[in-house]
Amino acid sequence: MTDAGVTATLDVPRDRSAWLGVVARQRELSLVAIMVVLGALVSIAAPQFLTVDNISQVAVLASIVAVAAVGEALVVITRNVDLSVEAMMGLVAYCVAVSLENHMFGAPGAILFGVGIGLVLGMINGFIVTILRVPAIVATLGTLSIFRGVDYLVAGSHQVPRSGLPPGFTDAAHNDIFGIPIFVFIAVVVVVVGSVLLRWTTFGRQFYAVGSNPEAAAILGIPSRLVVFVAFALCGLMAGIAGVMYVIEFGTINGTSAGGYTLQVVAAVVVGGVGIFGGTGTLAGAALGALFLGFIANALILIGLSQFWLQAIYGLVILVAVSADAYILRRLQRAASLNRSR
Amino acid sequence: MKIRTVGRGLALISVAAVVFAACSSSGGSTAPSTAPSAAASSGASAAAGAALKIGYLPKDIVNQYFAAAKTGIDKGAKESGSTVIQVGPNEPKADLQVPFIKDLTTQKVDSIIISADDKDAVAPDLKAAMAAGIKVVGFDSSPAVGAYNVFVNQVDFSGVGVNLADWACELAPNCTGDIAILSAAATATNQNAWIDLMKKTLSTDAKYKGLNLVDTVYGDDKPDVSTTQAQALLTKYPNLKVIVAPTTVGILAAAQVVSAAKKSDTVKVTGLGFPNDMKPFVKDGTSPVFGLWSVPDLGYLAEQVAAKLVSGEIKGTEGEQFSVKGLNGDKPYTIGKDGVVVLGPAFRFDKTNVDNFNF
Amino acid sequence: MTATPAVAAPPRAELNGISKRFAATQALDDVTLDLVAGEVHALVGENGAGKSTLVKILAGVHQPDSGTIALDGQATPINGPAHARALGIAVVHQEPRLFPDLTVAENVFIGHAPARRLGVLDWGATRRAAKALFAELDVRLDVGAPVRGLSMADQQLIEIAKSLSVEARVLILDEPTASLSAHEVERLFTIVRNLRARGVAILFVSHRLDEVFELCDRATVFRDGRHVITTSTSELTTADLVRHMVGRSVSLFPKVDTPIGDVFLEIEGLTREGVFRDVTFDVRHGEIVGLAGLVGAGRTEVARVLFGIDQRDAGEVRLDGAAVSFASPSAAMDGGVAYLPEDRHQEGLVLDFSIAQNVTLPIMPRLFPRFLVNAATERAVANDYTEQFNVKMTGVEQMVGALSGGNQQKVVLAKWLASRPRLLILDEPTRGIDIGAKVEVHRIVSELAASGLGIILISSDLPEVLAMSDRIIVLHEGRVTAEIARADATEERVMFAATGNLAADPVDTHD
Amino acid sequence: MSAAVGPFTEGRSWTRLLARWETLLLVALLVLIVLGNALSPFFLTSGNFGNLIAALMEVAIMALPMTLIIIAGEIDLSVESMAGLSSAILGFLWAAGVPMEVAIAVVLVVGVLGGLLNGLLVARGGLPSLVVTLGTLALFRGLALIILGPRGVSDFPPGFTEIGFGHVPGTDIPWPFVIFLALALILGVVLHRSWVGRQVYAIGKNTGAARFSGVRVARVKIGLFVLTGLIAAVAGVILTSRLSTSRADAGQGMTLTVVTVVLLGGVNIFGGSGTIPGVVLAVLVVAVMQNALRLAGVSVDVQSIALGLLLIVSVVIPTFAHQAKSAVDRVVGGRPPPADSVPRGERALS
Repeated sequence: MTDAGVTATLDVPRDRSAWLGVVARQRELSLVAIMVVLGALVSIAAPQFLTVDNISQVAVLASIVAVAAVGEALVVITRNVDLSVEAMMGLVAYCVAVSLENHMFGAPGAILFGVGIGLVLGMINGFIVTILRVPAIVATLGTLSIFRGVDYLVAGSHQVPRSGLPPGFTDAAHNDIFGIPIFVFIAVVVVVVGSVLLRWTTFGRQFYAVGSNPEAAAILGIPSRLVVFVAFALCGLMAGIAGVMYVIEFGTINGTSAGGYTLQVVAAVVVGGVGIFGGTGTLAGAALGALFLGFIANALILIGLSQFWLQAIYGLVILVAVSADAYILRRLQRAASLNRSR
Repeated sequence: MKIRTVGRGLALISVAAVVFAACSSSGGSTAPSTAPSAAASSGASAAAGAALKIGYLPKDIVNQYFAAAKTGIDKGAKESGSTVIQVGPNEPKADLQVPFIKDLTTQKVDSIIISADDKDAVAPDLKAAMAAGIKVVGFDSSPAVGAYNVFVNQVDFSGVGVNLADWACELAPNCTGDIAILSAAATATNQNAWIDLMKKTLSTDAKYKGLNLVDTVYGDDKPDVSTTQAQALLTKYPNLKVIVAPTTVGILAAAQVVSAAKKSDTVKVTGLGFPNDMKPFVKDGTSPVFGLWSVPDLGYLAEQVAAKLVSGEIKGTEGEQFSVKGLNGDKPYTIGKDGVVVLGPAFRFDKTNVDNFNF
Repeated sequence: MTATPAVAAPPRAELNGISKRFAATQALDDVTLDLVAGEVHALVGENGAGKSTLVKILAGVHQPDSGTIALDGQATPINGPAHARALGIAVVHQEPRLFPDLTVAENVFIGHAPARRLGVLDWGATRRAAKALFAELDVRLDVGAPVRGLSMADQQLIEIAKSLSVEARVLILDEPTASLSAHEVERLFTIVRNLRARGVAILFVSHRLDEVFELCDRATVFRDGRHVITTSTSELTTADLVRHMVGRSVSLFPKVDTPIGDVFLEIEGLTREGVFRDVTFDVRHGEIVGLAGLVGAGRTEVARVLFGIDQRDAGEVRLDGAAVSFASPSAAMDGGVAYLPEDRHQEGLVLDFSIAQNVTLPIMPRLFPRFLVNAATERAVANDYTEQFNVKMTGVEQMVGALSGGNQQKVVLAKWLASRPRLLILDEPTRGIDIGAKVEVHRIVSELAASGLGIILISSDLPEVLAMSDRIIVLHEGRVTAEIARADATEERVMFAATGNLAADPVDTHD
Repeated sequence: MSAAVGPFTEGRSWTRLLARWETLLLVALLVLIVLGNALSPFFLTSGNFGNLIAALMEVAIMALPMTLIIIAGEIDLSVESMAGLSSAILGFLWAAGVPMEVAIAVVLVVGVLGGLLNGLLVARGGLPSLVVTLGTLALFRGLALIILGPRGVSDFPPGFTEIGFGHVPGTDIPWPFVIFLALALILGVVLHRSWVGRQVYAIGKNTGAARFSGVRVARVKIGLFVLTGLIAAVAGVILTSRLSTSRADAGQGMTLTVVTVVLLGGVNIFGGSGTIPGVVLAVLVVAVMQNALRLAGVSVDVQSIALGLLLIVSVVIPTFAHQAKSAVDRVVGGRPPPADSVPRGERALS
C-alpha cells in the first residue's frame, strides 16, 4: 500500500504535484533520506554517531518500539487506536521476568508465556471494542489503567534483578546473526511477515478496506468486527513480543516497567505515516518511525544537547509529520480536481 | 528474603489470575502484595485502638528500596508492639503523595514515617498532621524543616558527596580521566544534594584535580531510561573512566550496560546500590567499589524514633540523646540541628564484604 | 466470458408485484420489471418515482415488503449485497462506493483478486487484469494509483470495470452518465453495447431521454412508485415518454403570478476552476429563477459559491449593486442569503436537536443578543414559522429526527425564513418527499416569492422547475446553455439544453 | 454513549429524568458514600471532605473545558503538559525575582497561546486533534523541562500558597474547590444556557449542518482550545500553590484522569452529548471512590483497576441501552436508526 497520497489519472500534466506524489507515496524513502542527512550532519558534530556500536545500540533499542509500533499500526489502519500498549508490555515483562526468576519455565517457555499473555490482553481489548461496542480510545484508555493496575498488583514492590534471570537469556539482545543484532533481526522479521500478510492476503487487504471505507466494506460483506478484533489481538501479540524484548534488554523489571511507551509507539506510528483515520500506511513505515525517533534521541545526547530537549523535539516531530501529510494530501487533491476540468 | 518469597508467591498466583481470570478486580483483595499489612492493620487498628498505630508513607510503593526499609520498620514494630499501615502512590510524584498524608491524619495514626518526594510539597499537610498531635518522622528524604519532629538521615549528606568523589578517584586509573554522573529523576532532591556536594568536593580538594566531570545525565530511576543514558555516555565519551550513579536503579543499569558492552576493564561503575544487585558486577570487576547504608536498619531506626516520640521518651529537640540496641554499636544517638539523626556512615562494599549482606 | 446468448430462455431477472414502504412514503407499489439477456432495458421516471429503490432491491440492499424476484425462471430471494453479487448481479451506483486509499486495480478486484496457491494475492495478475479491463473500456487509468482524488467520472468507470471483472449476468447502471462528459458517455455506450452483444442483461436507469432512445431496446416508466408502461423504445417518441413520466393526476402547485421587482442580485462571469465557468444571470425581487441541468452540471456548486462555502476563482456577484464576496456561510447570511442545501440530513438539520433548536440555530446571535438563550422566545419564534408552514409535529420540543421527510424539509425552510433572507437558494427542496408535502412546499415557496423574496430554485424535477420558475437558467457541464422565459419553457427545451444541445429546435409537443 | 444530551434536547418528563446518566451518577455517588462509611469509620469524619476533593482539584478544573472540547467532537491531550509548563514558568519567574502577580499573568498568557496553537492546527489546519495534542503534550512538557530543568522552585510567598492549600474560613472547603464550583457554574451556563453552548452541541452532532447554519465552526473550536489552554494554566498555578513547589514534571499523567472523568460524566467521546452537571458528579464519584478506597487501606493498584472498569462500564451501559432503544424504535417504525448506532469501534476517532 502507498501512503495517503493521491496520483491523478495518467493524463495529468506532470506538474509540481508530481514530486509531491512521489514523496507522499514513498514515506519510507523520505524517512530514510531524512535519517541519512541527519546522520551525516550529526556525525560532523559527533563522530562517534556513525560508529557500528552506536548505530547497533540505537537500532536495538528502537526495535523494541518498532515491534510494538507494528502492532499499533495494524490497529490504526482499521481506524482504531490502542492506548494500552505500554501496560500490556509492562505486564508481560513482569510476568516473564518473575516466571524465569522462579524457574517456572525455561527461556523458551517463558517467552511463549509472555507472548501468550500479550495475545490474551489484546483479545480483551478486541472483545471490549467489537463485542461491547466501546469506542477504541475509551476502551484502551480503560484497559491502560486496568492492565497497569494488575501489573502493580502482581509485582508489588518486588523487583526482578537482572541477576535473577538465567544468564545468557539477557545477553540475547547483544548477540547477532551475521552482524545484525538479533533484536533488529526480530523487528525485521515481524515487519516482513506482517507486511506480507497485509499485502498479499485477502484478509490482510480487508484491514485497509475496513479502515478506508467502513460502509463500502459492509456492503461488500467484509466482516469488519472480526477484522478489528484480530487487529487488536495482534497488537497485543506484538506488545507481548516487545515486552519480552524489554526484559531481555533491560533485565531489571518491576511494576512500572515500560511506563511511557505508548507515547513513543503512537508517535512512531504517526511519524511513520500511518493515517490516524485509517486505511493508509505501512508497517515498514511505522517501524522506520520508531527508528527515526530513536535516532533523534541518540543524536541529541551525542551533540551535547541536554536531554530536556528530547520531549520538545519529539513533540515538534509529531506536529511536523502530521502537518506535512495533510499539506501534501491537500495539494494533490487540488491538483486532481483541477485536472478534472476539461 | 522472606518478604521476597512471599512477594513471588503472590506474584505467581496473580500472574495465573491475570492469564486465566483476565482482569477481574477481585484478584485485588486476594493479592495485596503491595501493602501486605494495609487492609488487615487498618481494620485491626480500628478495633484495637490501644496499639500504637504508625503510618508508613514511602515515595512510592513499587521501589524495592522502600520495601527493604519496611522490613526494618516491621522488625521495630514487632518489638514496640505497634501496627504499621503502608500507604503510597505507584509513582514517585509529589502531588500523588500528598493525599495519603491527609488520609493518615484523618485516620488519627499516632505517627507518620515518611520519605518526602518533595520537601515543600508535603510540608503543609505534615504540619497539619503535627498540629493534630501526630508525630512525624522523616527518613531517607527529608520534608522541609519544621514539617517533622525528627528526620532520620541515612547518612551525613556531605559524607556521601565525599564518598562518591573518593570511590571515583579510586577507580579512575591514578585518579585521572573523564567521569560522568548518572542520576535519578532530574528533580530528585537527595541525588541533587549529593551531586552538588560531590561537585564541590571535586572542585575544592586538589586531590581530585585529575578527575574531569564531563556530564550529568538523568535516568528518571527507570531501568530503560537509565540504560539508554548509560549507553549514550559510553558512546559519547570514548575515554570515559568512571560512571558515578548515586541511585540504586542507575548504578545497576550502568553496570549492566558496561559489562554487556565488554568494557568492564576500561570503564568502572560506582555509586549507591544494593549489594544483592551489584554482587555479580563486583565479581566481574565492573563495579569493584560502591556504597550504601543498611536500608533495613534505616527503617528500624525510624520506627524506634517514632515509638519514642509517641511514648514521650524523646521530644525531638536538639541535643537529646537516645540509644537503639543493635544500632550505632549500641552507642547513643544524638539529635542534631533541625532534629536530624544520622544513622551512620555509608557502608563501603567491595569483593571482601559484599557477600555478607543480603538486601 | 462464456455467457451463451439465451434468447428463448426465461428472462434473466423478473420482478413481480414488488412493493416497498419507508416510514412515511410508499416508495414502490406493486411494480413489475423483466430483464432479458442481450437487451438494454431503460428505467425512467422523475425523482422519487422509485427507480433507485428498485435498484437497491435488485442489489440486495433492501428487501421488498412483498413481491417475488425470479432469476432465469427460478424464484430467488436476494438476501444481501454479497448474495446479489454471487448471483451475478452487478450494480454501478450513481455515487461510486470505492475504497479511496486502495489502488484502482485493487478496487476493481476487491473480494475476488487473483491469487496464487495458499491464497497469496497475485498483484501482477491483478494489475494486468485491471489494465486489460480498462484497455477494453478504452480508459487510461494508472491502475497503481489510489482512488482518492480521482474524478467522479474515473470512479464511475472503475465501478463499471468492477462489474466487468465479476462477469456480471445482470448489470445495473444507476444514472451512470450523470457526471460523465459527452466523450466519456460515448465511450460508455460502446462498452454497454458490446456487453449486450455478449448476452448480459442490462438495466439502464437515466434521466437523459436522448440516451434512452440512443441506447435502449425497451423502456419502463415509473411514476410515484407505480409502474406506468413498458414498451419498445422504437414505439415511443420523446414526447410520449415525457408524458408518461410527468402526466400525473396530482397537479403541482403553480407559482402565483406576482409583480416582479427590480434586479437585486447580479452574477457575472462567475467561475470556479474545474467546476463551472463563466456563469452569468440575475435575480429580481419576487422572482423565482429555476436552475436546471443534469446532476453534476454545476448547479449546486454555483449555489455553494453564492453562500460562501466555496470560493470563486473569477467573476463578480453584486447584491443591490454592491459587489460582495462571502468568505463563509455566516458572512453570506449577514448579507441576506439563505441556502437550503441538497442533503437534508448531512447539511440541513441536526437530527437530534429539537425543532425549536434547529429553527433558531442560524439566528441565535441575533435572537439572543444578551448571550443567554431564552427558551420562551425560542419556542415562540419556532412556533411562528412552523405553524406558518403547518409542520405536523407534537410540538416544537420534538426531535427533528422523528419527523417525516416532508416535515423535516418544512423545518429547514422555517429555519431559513427565520433568518429573514433577501435571497433564498433552494437546492432540490422536494427531493424524496411525498407528493402532498411537495405541493405544500411549492405553495410556501411561491408565497415567499410573492412576499418579494428573490428565489433560486435548483431541481432535477423538471415539472417542478417549469411550474415554479419565472425564468429557467439551464446549465450543462458547468456552462449556461440556455436562459428560457416562463412563457416558452417546455420540458423538451430544457432537456435539450441540459444535455448540451441548443435549445433552439423545440420538438412538437402538441397533444 | 450517554443518555444525557443536555437539558435542551431532553424532554422534561420525570421518567426521562430517571433515565438520565446524571441520575445514575447521583445514585452511584450515594452508594459510594454509604460504602465508604461502612469501609472506614473515618470516612464521614469532619475534615475528610476537604481531603477527599483536594487531591483531585486540578483534574476537576481541567475536566470542565475538556467537557466542552469533547462535546464539540475534538479532544485535548496536552492539558497536563500545559499545567506543567505553567508551573515551571511560574517557578522560573518567581526565582528570577518577578513579582507573583506578573508571573501569574504571564503564565495565563502562555496558556492562551498554547491553546491557540492547538486550536489553529486543528481548526484551520484541519489536523486530527488527537495527534496534534499528542504532539503538544510532548512539546509543552519539553518546554517545561527546558525552562526549569532539574531544579524545583519553592519558597513561594505564604499568600500564594494559600490559594491552593487554604480553606474557606470556618469550613474545611479548600479554595480550589470554590474555584472549581465557580468555573463549573460559568461553563455550565455557557454550555447549557447560552447560544454559544448550543453551537458547541450543534458542531458536535453535525458539523456540516452547523456550518451550513452559519455557525463559525473554526472560530468556536479555536475558542474552546484557547479556553482549555487557559484553564490548564490556571490548574498549573493551583497545583504549584497547593504543593508550594514548582517542578517541570508537575501534573504528569493527569490527562488520563481528566479524560476518564469527563467520559464517566456521560460525555460522548465522538461529541454531541454530555453535560457539565454530569461531569461535576463524575468528579465527586471518582474523588469519593479514591478516598474511600484509600481510607479502607486498599492499595492504589486496585484503585486504578477500579477506575478503568468504571470507565468502560460507563460506556457499555448507555451503548446497550441506546441500542435496545433504537431497536425498539425500528420495530415501532417511524424514526430511522440514528447514525451512531454503528459499532463505535469501527468509527473514526474525533
